[in-house]
Amino acid sequence: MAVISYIEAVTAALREEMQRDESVFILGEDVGKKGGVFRATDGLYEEFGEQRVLDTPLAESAIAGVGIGAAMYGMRPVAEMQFADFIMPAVNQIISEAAKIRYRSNNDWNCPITIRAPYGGGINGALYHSQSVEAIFANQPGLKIVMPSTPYDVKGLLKAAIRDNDPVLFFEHKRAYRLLKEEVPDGHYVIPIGKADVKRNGTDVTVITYGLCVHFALQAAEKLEQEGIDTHILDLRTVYPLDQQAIVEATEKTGKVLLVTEDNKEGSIISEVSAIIAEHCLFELDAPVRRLAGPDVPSMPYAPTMEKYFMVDPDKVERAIRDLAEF
Amino acid sequence: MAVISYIEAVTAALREEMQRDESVFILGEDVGKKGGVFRATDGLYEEFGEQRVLDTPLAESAIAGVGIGAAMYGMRPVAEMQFADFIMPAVNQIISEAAKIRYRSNNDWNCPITIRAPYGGGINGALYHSQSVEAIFANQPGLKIVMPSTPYDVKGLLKAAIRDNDPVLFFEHKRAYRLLKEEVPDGHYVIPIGKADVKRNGTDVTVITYGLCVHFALQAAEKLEQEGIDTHILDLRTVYPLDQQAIVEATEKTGKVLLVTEDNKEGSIISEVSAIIAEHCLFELDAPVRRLAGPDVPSMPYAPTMEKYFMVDPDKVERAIRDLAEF
Amino acid sequence: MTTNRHKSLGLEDNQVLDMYKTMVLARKLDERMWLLNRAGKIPFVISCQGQEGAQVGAAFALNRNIDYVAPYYRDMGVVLVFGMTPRELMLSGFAKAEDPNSGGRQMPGHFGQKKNRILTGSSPVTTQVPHAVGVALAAKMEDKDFVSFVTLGEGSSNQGDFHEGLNFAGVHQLPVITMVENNKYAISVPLEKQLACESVSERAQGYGMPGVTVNGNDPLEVYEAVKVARERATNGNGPTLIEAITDRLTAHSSDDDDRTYRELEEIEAAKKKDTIILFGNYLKKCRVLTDHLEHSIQEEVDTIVNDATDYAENAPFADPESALKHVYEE
Amino acid sequence: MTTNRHKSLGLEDNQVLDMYKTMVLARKLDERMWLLNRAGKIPFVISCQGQEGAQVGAAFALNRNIDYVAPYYRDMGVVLVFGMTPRELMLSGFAKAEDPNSGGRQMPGHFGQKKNRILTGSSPVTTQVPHAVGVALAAKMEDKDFVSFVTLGEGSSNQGDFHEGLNFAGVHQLPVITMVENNKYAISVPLEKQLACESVSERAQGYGMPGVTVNGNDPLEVYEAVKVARERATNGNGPTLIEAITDRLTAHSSDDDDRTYRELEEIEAAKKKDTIILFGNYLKKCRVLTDHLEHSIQEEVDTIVNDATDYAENAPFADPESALKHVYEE
Ligand SMILES: Cc1ncc(C[n+]2csc(CCOP(=O)(O)OP(=O)(O)O)c2C)c(N)n1
Ligand SMILES: Cc1ncc(C[n+]2csc(CCOP(=O)(O)OP(=O)(O)O)c2C)c(N)n1
Ligand SMILES: [Mg+2]
Ligand SMILES: [Mg+2]
Repeated sequence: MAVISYIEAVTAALREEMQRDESVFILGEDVGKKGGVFRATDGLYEEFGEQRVLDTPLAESAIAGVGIGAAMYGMRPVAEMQFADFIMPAVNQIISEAAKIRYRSNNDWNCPITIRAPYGGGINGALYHSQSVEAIFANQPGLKIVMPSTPYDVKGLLKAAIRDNDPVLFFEHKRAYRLLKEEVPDGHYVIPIGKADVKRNGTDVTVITYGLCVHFALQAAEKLEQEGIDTHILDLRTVYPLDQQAIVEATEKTGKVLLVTEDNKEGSIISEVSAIIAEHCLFELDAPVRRLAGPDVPSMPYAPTMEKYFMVDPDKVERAIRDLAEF
Repeated sequence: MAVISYIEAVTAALREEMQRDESVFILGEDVGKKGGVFRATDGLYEEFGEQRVLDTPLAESAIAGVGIGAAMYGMRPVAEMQFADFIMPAVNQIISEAAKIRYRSNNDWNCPITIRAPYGGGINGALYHSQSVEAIFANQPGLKIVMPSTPYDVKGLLKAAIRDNDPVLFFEHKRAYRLLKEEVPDGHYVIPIGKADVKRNGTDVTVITYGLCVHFALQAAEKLEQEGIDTHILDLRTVYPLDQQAIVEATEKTGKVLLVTEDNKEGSIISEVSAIIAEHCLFELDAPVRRLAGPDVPSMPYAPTMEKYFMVDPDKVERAIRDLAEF
Repeated sequence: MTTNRHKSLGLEDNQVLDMYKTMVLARKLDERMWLLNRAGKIPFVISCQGQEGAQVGAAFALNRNIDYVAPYYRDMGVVLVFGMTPRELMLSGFAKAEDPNSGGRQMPGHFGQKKNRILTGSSPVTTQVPHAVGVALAAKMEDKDFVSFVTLGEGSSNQGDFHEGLNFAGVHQLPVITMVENNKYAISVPLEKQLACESVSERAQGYGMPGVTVNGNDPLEVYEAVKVARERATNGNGPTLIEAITDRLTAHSSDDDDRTYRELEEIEAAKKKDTIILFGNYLKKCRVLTDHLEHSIQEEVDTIVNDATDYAENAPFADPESALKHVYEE
Repeated sequence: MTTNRHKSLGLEDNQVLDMYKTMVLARKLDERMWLLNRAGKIPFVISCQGQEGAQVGAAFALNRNIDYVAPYYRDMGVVLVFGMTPRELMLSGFAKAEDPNSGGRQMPGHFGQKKNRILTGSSPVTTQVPHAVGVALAAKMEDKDFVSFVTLGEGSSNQGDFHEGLNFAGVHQLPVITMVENNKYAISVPLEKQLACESVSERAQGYGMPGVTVNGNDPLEVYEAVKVARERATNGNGPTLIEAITDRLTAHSSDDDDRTYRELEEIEAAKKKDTIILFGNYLKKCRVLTDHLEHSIQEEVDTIVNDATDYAENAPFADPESALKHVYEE
């Protein structure tokens, strides 16, 4: 057990899987010699060579599409999109191809590709280096979307994604990369994709969220504890398809639910979470299902004033939990 | 007033706007000489010439991107995606560019483009000629998404879309093209984008839906009337951004809500509708918010057995309304 | 009297006869599907008619035991050579459960069969190009001898995926052969409104690979080009772009009426250059094909097509609920 | 003694001096931004350093009163020529409300200013290419005399939008000039891992347009190429692809450390070919620039840069709530 950061957990998972399985390889922009613009693939080019850590031309549709072809053949590509914002040119390959290969071939072919991308704001990234893009894909059966919140989860879930026989989008919060550190086992372990995780047990208010917002919620919960407000926190971990049972259980735990995402509000992951609750837990609810999210503007501006205004933060979460507790 | 079909309403709106405004032009695949694969642009090439009804190379990102450039200059392009399923290569231009041009330039530039595409199933279209793709875009502030349900609405909303100074995605149900006919005024009229429309007044159960499903709901409602079940039907018309007030009013009308879409269930438009209800109408509800949608499989298979199984139809809507009424 | 061209290409008489038979089989299966469509028995057809020579000529130059193909929707000729049976093709036409391509989930022309290394295809054009490049990348990584072969129409060569895929193949010198079947139309859009260059093969230079244009109505010319390309690829010399000039003898599909945009004369002229007629004439000139043999081939093929049709028509559809299967690994 | 090349291009002494001044201004604004970044005063810089000659040479060949430009993030030289002021550029660097590009919403280098016909740009590379083609389409439809000019890096020429945009321009013979600023790197990826062709300009043939490669360190060579292209365009002869070979004298951006992938020698060598030094020498050789004049230009530019910095640093940020404005027309 060593204390490592969120991004070191990414690198560790990649290294272990590449050592374990010859068919695992990495492709993307600047992932080789440079080791990635965030250094997520740091040292892998040196360890595994340029054949398995491929610097590609600047073309996301090819990065995804070539990866998909290799995956159909039987390789296990891990494609990196340099920023989640730049996954857009690859949408056709991801939605029309990766997501549908098993279904359209009636289980004859499959596509075990993992597509990693750093997402999220709060790092002066402006409109195109801050986006949460999961909602674009979270309506496409055939895809799985994983968004880990801790170094431990990163390692276990990324290894599970790479071993998964279906395509997985793996979104890493770029602000968490160096902000979050914790003890992570050195050896092999995987965390099942599709299962949410209770990050804190509580009795007064339930917060359901994912990614960096899990930490905002944990920080808020600590403060509120002193006020005697006991918060239950469910980390979705996999945002598509959602873990309905865990959502229902977390709702029943307190009857008051706050949903949090740093994405824009309308049409986000938490919209579906709310719909699941309205469908299955109506009579367990003691208060309306509240949502805390970014405003419905295209993305986070560059200027610190406007970026802060856009971003969800621990104070905003704290206020929202308190409101619900007092409801 | 003449009785015209849903697709004739598309053509009429295009013709009238092109006659009214020199800056309106059409671009897309096969829209010119052939008049479109569904003949939505029938006769326009002859009337306005190839300069204003442009047959483009087979490249959706260019169709959108060139349109966006022309729109920034001050033209009013109406781009056709031959099938909604083939809008995927244009996602980067639509989400990264069209949606963000006004915001990112702080209101200096804007992008008055309309992008039309036939969507929806029930026509033996199989996986890639049957999809509902609105959910992919219904989380992108800066975009407006219109999905009309009747010839009258088509004409008034398409004209509004073309005159709108922001980008509008306009999805037409391809099965409705020749199936639906009604009296439509010959002259100019526009229907405001962003407002939902009550298509039927009722007191027992509220159905909130859009597109072809509005007709399934109307047919179901007629039958149920004989059983003494009185259905209230709200047609969203604009699925993004949603008309929250109309949704709240429609919910309060009956306290029992059925949401219907032919899209896959998880992460669809009706997920957001449900979230709005759970947020604002919790105490008006007498029953859980039910959702009737396509199953969470990639898309509609080709074989008639499986296609029918996938598609929402009047019987399924009728059963779902009855269940709620009896709740 | 003509020189015997196939011998000089290393093709035996029985091989060229085999090519001819396969072309006739593809044609007759396709014609039958149109009849079935017009009779209301199958909802959709998209044709290989006019492009069989290019397809069969190319496929014969590949190694059917190890190579991977990513065919596009017209490539009935390619998949027949790679082992898909007439019954299997008809099962796809009728959308029956037993269809190996998709179990009746996809329209005909959306080929895929893992055991024959036919990659599963979709409707959005050109997405298969990066896939074939990815398979070629795997060949290079695993140091294997196979190549990948991908086809598309000339209109589809204007998609970004063509550019991104071929550039990737060029940079990494991958064993992938891309063949554009240029039938001069993208549905109703004629060549001059699709491309400004003289020939699609000119684009090869921009990807650092050789590009050649061949007469797609001549299976032997296509065979030779693909054979050369395959040798290049297996010798580690990277990808090739081949453009086969062909004619589309039908409307774009059973949903299209080409009279609105195409002159009858043009179609008539194309039919005079019909690849099957020309290749038949060649084989007769070199005494490989006789009127008698031609006749018996026709009969043999008719029997095969009848059998395939009856088999497929009588096969069951998939159960409704089976639509829920195979979204993810089960 | 050198022949006076600018005269033969129809450029007066004061014009080339003007070009030189603009290059120096761009360089010094850029250098200042790095200092501000290292001092923690601005979060991000992306440089024009090394590419000013290509940018200013090209922009001078355009008509600044009617032409439209779609610059990419390094094009400070282009936008200065098209009327953006040093204060405006610094306002963008500091992300202040008054920034005309975005009101502080976008990073520096994301240019846009309607009154000067500078299209608003984003971060995803190459999307601007179809936009410029669309503006050129409008010019053709409205039968106007302006052209559109779009730039991108060589790495970005591998995106699908490059292919789709240029093909569209070629087919419809539109008045658009595309200039690739080839600085031989895409962040850390060297040319040979980006492209397999000899030069990016070879790709022009595939789009039915002329393609030329010029020395981007020589503003006059670039000026000439763009001038010729503009004449072609306004004479209705369609688009041109120009590749300007340049050097990136800095790391990719203030977030990049290029020592991990680039040899010091290489950068040193590039600095010897610095476009500003070379052009200065040329101007001195033809007696247009003197040491004295050079010195006073430096001083003049320093004053401008100081003023711009002070002005921008003291300007207010946008109000937090203003983040809600301008999603749709209000
Ligand atoms: C991305 C995408 N856009 C549009 C279509 C609709 N479509 C199907 S085939 C076709 C024309 C293809 O022309 P070409 O590539 O020349 O192939 P051909 O049919 O002529 O063999 C079009 C536009 C599609 N399938 N995919
Ligand atoms: C679609 C997209 N993918 C990735 C990036 C990240 N990125 C920014 S600049 C750059 C390299 C661009 O190289 P080049 O086109 O040669 O321009 P240069 O920076 O060398 O001038 C990359 C990969 C991006 N901005 N957009
Ligand atoms: Mg064609
Ligand atoms: Mg570069």
